[in-house]
Amino acid sequence: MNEVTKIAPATKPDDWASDQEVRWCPGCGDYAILKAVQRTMPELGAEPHNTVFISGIGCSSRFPYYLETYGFHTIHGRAPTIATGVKLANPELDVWIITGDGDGLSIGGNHMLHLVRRNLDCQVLLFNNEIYGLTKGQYSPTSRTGTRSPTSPAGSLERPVKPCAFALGAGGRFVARTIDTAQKHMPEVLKRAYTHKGTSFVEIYQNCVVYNDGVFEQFTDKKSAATTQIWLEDGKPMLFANGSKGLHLNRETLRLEVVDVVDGDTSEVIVHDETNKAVASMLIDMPFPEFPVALGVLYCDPATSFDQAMEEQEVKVVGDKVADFNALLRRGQSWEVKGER
Amino acid sequence: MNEVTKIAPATKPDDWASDQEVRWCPGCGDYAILKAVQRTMPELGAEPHNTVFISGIGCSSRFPYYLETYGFHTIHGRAPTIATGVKLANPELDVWIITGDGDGLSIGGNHMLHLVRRNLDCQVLLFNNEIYGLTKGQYSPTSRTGTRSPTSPAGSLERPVKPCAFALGAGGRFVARTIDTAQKHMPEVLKRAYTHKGTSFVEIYQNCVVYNDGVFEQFTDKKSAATTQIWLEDGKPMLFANGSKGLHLNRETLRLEVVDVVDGDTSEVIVHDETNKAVASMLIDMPFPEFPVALGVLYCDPATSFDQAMEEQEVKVVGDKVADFNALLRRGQSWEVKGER
Amino acid sequence: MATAAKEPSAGNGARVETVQRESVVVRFAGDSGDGMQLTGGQFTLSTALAGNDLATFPDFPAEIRAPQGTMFGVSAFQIHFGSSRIDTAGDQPDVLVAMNPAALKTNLPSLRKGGLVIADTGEFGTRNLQKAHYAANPLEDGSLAPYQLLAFDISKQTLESVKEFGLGNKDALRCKNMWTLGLALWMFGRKRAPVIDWLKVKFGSNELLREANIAALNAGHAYGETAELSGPLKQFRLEPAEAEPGLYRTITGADALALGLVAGAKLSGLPMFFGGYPITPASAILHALARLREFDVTTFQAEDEIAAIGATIGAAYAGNLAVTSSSGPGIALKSEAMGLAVMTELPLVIINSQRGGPSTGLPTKTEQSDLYQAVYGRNGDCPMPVIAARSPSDCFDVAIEACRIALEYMTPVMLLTDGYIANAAEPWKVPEAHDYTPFPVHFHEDMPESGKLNPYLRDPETLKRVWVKPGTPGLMHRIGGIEKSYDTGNIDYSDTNHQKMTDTRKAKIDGVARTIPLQAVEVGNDHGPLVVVGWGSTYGPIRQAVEHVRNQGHDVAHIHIRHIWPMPSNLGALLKVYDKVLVPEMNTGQLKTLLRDQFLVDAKPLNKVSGQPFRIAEIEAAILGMLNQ
Amino acid sequence: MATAAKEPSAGNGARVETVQRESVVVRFAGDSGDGMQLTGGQFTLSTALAGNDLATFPDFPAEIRAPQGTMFGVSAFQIHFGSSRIDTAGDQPDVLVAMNPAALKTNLPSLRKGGLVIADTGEFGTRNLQKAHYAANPLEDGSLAPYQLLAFDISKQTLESVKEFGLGNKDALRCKNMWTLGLALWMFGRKRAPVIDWLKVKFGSNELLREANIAALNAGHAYGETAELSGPLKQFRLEPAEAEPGLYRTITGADALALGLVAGAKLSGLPMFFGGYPITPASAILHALARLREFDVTTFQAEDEIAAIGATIGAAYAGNLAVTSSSGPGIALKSEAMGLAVMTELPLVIINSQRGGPSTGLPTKTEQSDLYQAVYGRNGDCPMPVIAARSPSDCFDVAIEACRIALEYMTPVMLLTDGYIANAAEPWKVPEAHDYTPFPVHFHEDMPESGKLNPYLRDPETLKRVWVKPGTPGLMHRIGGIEKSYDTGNIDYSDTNHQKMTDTRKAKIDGVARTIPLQAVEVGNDHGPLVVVGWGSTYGPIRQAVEHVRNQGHDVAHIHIRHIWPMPSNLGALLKVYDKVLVPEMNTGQLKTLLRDQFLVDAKPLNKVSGQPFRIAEIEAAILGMLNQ
Ligand SMILES: Cc1ncc(C[n+]2csc(CCOP(=O)(O)OP(=O)(O)O)c2C)c(N)n1
Ligand SMILES: Cc1ncc(C[n+]2csc(CCOP(=O)(O)OP(=O)(O)O)c2C)c(N)n1
Ligand code: SF4
Ligand code: SF4
Ligand SMILES: [Mg+2]
Ligand SMILES: [Mg+2]
Repeated sequence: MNEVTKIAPATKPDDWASDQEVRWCPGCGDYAILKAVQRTMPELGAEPHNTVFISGIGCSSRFPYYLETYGFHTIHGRAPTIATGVKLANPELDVWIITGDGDGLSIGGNHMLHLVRRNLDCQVLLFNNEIYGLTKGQYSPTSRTGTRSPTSPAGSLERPVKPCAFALGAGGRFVARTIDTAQKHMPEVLKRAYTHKGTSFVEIYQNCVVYNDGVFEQFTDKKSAATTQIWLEDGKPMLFANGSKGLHLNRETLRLEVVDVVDGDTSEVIVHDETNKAVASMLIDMPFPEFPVALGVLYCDPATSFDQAMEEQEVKVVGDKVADFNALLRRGQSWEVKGER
Repeated sequence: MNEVTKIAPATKPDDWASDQEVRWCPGCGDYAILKAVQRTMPELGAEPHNTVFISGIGCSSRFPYYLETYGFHTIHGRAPTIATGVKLANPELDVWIITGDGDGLSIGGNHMLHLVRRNLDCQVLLFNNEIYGLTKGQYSPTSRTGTRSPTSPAGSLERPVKPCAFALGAGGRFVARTIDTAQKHMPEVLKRAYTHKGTSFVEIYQNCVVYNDGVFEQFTDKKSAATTQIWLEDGKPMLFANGSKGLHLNRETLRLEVVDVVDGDTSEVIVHDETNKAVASMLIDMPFPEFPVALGVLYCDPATSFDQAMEEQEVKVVGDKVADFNALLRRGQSWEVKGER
Repeated sequence: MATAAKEPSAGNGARVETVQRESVVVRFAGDSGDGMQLTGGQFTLSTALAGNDLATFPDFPAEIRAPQGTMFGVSAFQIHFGSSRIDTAGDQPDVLVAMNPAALKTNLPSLRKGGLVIADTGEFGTRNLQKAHYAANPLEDGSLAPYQLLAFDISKQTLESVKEFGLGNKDALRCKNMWTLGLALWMFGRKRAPVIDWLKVKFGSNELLREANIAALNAGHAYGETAELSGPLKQFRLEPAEAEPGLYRTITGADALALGLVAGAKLSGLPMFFGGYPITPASAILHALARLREFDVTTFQAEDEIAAIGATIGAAYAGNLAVTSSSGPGIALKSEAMGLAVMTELPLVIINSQRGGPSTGLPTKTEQSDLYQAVYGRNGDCPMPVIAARSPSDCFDVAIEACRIALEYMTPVMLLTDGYIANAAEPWKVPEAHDYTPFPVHFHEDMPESGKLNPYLRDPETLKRVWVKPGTPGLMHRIGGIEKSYDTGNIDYSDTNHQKMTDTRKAKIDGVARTIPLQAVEVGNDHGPLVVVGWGSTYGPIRQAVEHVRNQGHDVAHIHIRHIWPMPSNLGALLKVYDKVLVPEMNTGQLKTLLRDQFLVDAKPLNKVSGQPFRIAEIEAAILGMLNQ
Repeated sequence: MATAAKEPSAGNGARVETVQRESVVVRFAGDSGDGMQLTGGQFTLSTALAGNDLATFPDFPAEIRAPQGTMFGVSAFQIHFGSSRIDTAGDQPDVLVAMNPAALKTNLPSLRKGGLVIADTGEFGTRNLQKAHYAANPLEDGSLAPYQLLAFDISKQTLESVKEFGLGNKDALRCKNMWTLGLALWMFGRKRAPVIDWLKVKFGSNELLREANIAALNAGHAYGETAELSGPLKQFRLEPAEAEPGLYRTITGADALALGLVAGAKLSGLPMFFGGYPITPASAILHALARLREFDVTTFQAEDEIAAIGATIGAAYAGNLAVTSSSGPGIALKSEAMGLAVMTELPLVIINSQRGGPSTGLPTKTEQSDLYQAVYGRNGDCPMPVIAARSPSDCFDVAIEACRIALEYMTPVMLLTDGYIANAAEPWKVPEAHDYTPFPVHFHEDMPESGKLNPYLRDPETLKRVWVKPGTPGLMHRIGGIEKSYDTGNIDYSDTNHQKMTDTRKAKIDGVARTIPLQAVEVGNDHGPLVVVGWGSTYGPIRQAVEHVRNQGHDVAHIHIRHIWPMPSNLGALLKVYDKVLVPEMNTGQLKTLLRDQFLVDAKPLNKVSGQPFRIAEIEAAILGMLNQ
């Protein structure tokens, strides 16, 4: 559905800002994401009145109120279900789902699984701050083991779920990862997500200044970014640290390793193939800080979207059948009771 | 928790059969699974009174009624949640979860995700018949695209979820696959699942003779099994077709290929490393019939189980604190109102 | 056929008598595999074609296909038909067809003393007798003395009748149900042609099975015709029932509901979106609609009930006539989302096909115990209209009414039906689309002067809010489950606003009473010593019971409530003029609570919670008991 | 302090007057970041230590930390204290401390005419005035004429008081709340020592902040002491309130509930399993229990509310005292699983901390609108006891009672509290464990003669079924949500059995009425022209209102119901002897429905659904209005 129009954008970022006061905590990473989205929408050639933002419940899920589009702030964890109904009822609409690590992966995990599996044509932006913000800081399914919070005073015990790994396991066809402060990269990722037909799953590392400040610092910190982040590009060797390091697949152990790139020789470095799911799962599973954090489009292998398949089947099934309602009522064996009885 | 006792089994298969009439359709694959479980329990050295089978709703979920153990036939999709409470309340119990493709992956997908992520020490047997049996044959999340059923008269549109891929994406530490009729292999898989500490996720292909008869025939058929199935063994090269074929990883494309094994030379064939997640996901994703169906223990990489972590933290936190209730009531600042006022 | 003469239990040349009857109840019972539901269905059709009024009650096991010969594997189909008005499937069968011992064992208790048992001796071997926990063969030990018995080897008869086709024994025996149907058709003087037509369609290209089944049908019929039986085998003659002229068909509640929803969509001019998740006994509606795409119906099988209602809420938001359907446990799961629909004031039809509860309960049995849940089962002050269907054909009209209310008031509406209605069939005078007044929908598209749309802009009459479809230029707005300002639609936690919105939500739903019909009295006077008040599928037995006691000279009335919430505006006044109010329900007294709360009338409950419909006699007894107090 | 003399608004040498008061209402209001909740909390403690009775009402925004100076970011804390019995946080503040324009704007409406406003002029700059939508500065434009105004630069005062510590401006200003608290302590003649102790603990090693805050506190106090202010600044003197001798502490409802549950576990001798999922305002209970592991408490944060109740059902099955907790939307999600607990007859305590609804509603506001859901919100006939807490400290006793009923009857029990009770604090006479009778649990372990355990083996008295822990040798059995045989516990769909089990489930819960106290009359006579019937957190305002009208000579009584379902056996008879029944509720009339249905009394509703507690005056007016009808 979504092609990025090449022509000059018809809207300006301000056209995408609603008149509502933004109510996030000062310094919250959500502001940066809001800014990036408002900046990107015009470049996508999207139209406010044909755009619907659907969210669940959480700080992140307040997002739709601040956009001058159609918006539905639904209930906790259920945004994917409402989005499914909206898109099936009107495939012409651009549907965006805004969710958090709790909304999308705790209470909403099942709907996320089936949304991704069905490959409904929409964009999912999952704001991962590894915490329940709105309810005042309890640990979430993405919180690292040992996270201390009101509900885990001695540290959380569970191992966190990796949103992108989950999306892959669910059969996702587009999986990407970015950072709230990556104002240069995020728009690129958003564009890819928008143009991808099907469910585009985008995890955004988002800093909660109040309850989880700095959890991502180690790799989001701009100073060390070169060595702590690896931005993937399809068809390009997996290089980072300004090309001085790369990712290599050990042919014996069949596992990734970091190798030094000596005077530009990247022969040992694997090339990013967006359609290789197994490698994508390796990239997602890379432990930090032994490995850099993989960012950008990790996996993209388009397939028919649910709404498109539905439309196509509709055409096929209905064909030139005429919808004769009175005939329908009379289907099957019936009998006449004569007047003169 | 679970070590398989080497000593002569203290129970016989019959000790594990309840007095209830089995009510599945004649010829249902569930009978075979029931038989295999009843045959295996004695060999595990398990005790009926320390064993709890917990299920959701579905034909498969009737399973607990037929076992002479503690059993809880709960509600649709929620077995993992009840199991979590049972195990945390009494870690001494052997907890088994019986579920179906609808119960465990449609309505119950979120609980399955979190059960597996938390790595609760239990065994999950997911009876996958790619259909909703009990409700009379609607397609399920594992049904292949195009499946015709009462709710998909023109064929289902969604791409199926692969239970094992889902379990891996959820962070599962033990993922295995077997077949209802594999009476030789299934007990082996069940033993591995039982001895694995943590959530052991076992998918069992199960034939629904009434609503989905023969969906697995192509690869379950004993006659062609040698070429259509590959049973994996840790540390062994991935061979099938009686050793005449094997799986090879193309170092260029980084994808699997089937290679012929010429006079026993398996150098090109990769060796199964149960701890290699990425390879496991490749095995799960292998398309049939181009590739054989991977069976046995596909992935096993133990980690602390949720219940164990809980117990350990408990000890650490409580330490030698004394539980003085009256002191608890008086915590914080308080004041005395004197009698003589 | 020659074979008939050889039939052992036949004999001494007496001619079969024919008896005139006003109504008869027949029950077919056999193994899940014996095809009793098909037999019943076809017998129903032939009965309808013969012009009798009728009501049916399919009663099948929870198990998909239980092991052969077991008691829990017995499947039964009961039909009550006659030359006068028929409202129920009948308290007690006059004729019981028992295809095996288990069927006899489980169904005999309901048979009228003196009733006729037709049994297939071929199935009464030791093995089957054991499975039915019979020590001795009941066909021989005289234990059936209180009844008339016609026992002979139907299996053998069937095998011989299809011998020529050389079917395997298993397939050949599968024709037993057609043989039996043939005999039944003969007993009631029915034509075989329509059944034969149906068999031709059913087996289509499979000539062998088609011809074999037809042969069996004919053989069964001929058996009655020619076998000169002494004793119990009678032929019954029933006059056709009086009926309004017109075109008729038989219909089940599930099918009528599906058609009614399509009608609702047609009358509103909207496409329909139906989101469901399979559950007994609600699935049939989803199945029926999945085949009606050409009527602009989209069906969506969701991952669970929450997703099902979530998707319908989304579809409603996008401008469709949105419908979701389940039964008790699934409705419970939807309750949080219903609150969202109430809060965002989106139109939605929520269907509950009630079954035995609580929890998983008795999935294949019928009950009315979800009324509390429908009216009160949500968090917060969360008013929602609730209406209930009384019979299979009534489902059609009730579905249309549910769509009308949802769209005219921008509100979710709960439609209650139950397992009995869903599966039961009755004759239905097929309406025409133009018999119903359309209720076209207007989507809001005009630009507000302010330039800012208030999504809670209301119709001063109905208080319904505007419905703005996403995609409408210039009217972008945000809605959600958090309380919103009455004046702007923005988030508003202020006390005055919450009070105002709460009052408005209540006033809007209370106002629905202005567009629903006043409550009528079904039977009897609009005042008197006793009124029996019912709702839903108790309609039949209540009506019959009331008519019986009226025929005995008692001034008793019957009021049947379709609009459970809000209630008709005249209902309170109406009830107060009766001395006593009796409320029979298949629950522990739920409508009773509403009546007492709303009207402070001393409504007395009559409760039956057994998974089985009321018998006329049970209600009759309660009425007489109450009159004599 | 020298500074005081320089203080502009200080002056003409008049000595500050001291007034005697029986009770005073003070409201602290400021930015979310101003620490008003801490100020209020400490002021509450000093008030308690001074021997006054009190009630508090923290009123904070939904936003975590809204942008500075905004109106929706205002956080307030109200305390009502006095020398006589205090039941509510007070209708109207006598003193309003407004730390910025937004705080003044949003809180002024509730201030008593003639009340005192203390405002920090330092925050009334243009920027902040705009954020509060003030055209002109209210401190200067005379718009506060109807009130007494004390406006001076608290910010400046604070900065000077902590100058010596060389804090950054931001940190220095953070001490404002302590400066203000110091002034407040002086106004009411309170000791600073306990607050200083608390500051020492709070800032511990951080000497700088600790000393700065103490200095600010002292400065504020000294300001009152020394500043010779004309006009409004008064010192209030309140006598200590009468109180039973004993040890007291202040406690919030959430903490009292947590402690009550621990007590319940102790009295039953069972370990506690608490499964929850965060939700406002229920989370506080989970937070409190998560820190009490040494009391054999296991807390589990589940993935959602369904998993939370699922896990507690599992823990109950395994032999724990199982508790789950949520608020409206989460309780809605639990309703299907509640049915399973009812069907399997497992003990469970389900806590609902009610908030404004429907749907997401007003998460941080209080309401009583989940009573319908508690009593009726499940599929099938699904009876469950429901009890409600009336005040913060009452939560302790109610929690114990909920545990007792759950265990003595093997049933889930719903405990209703609300957002007001959860956050409000009041003095509590600390009990001793031995003040309560234990209710030890007996797990069934004896082998049945038959060799087959019937899990539905019942106590003939209470009808509770046996509780058999998995792990018990020889008693292996299966339970589930499908209807089971009364006699064997095996699956049983038969009509007679379902009727019997339905009747038994109902009889068991009805029977709970035999072990609960008879309904007492709180205030007034056990008969008369009018009784006001309430439940839950309306206790305070109802009681006060009734006492007010009684003081005016009206014979009005107050009945407050703890046991919502089943109700005390004498309640019906009790209500019938009053001429009129008034039922104030923070919903649209839910208890009213129960009373009318159960007792056919003409209970008249008084409903307030604004997210705010009732004011005494509102109920008083309604009583007088009803008396004059
Ligand atoms: C049914 C239901 N359960 C629980 C809640 C309480 N709740 C609101 S938001 C939230 C979690 C938010 O976490 P996340 O999705 O990560 O969003 P964030 O605030 O971190 O952006 C919870 C538990 C709710 N509103 N509804
Ligand atoms: C809440 C709820 N929703 C729906 C159902 C109806 N239902 C029972 S079993 C089932 C699906 C069973 O499929 P599966 O889990 O694959 O089990 P199978 O019968 O195939 O073994 C459904 C939808 C139910 N019992 N409860
Ligand atoms: S709590 Fe955290 S996530 Fe929520 S608004 Fe504040 S900073 Fe952002
Ligand atoms: S329906 Fe299918 S799965 Fe269910 S019992 Fe019958 S054969 Fe087995
Ligand atoms: Mg979060
Ligand atoms: Mg299945």
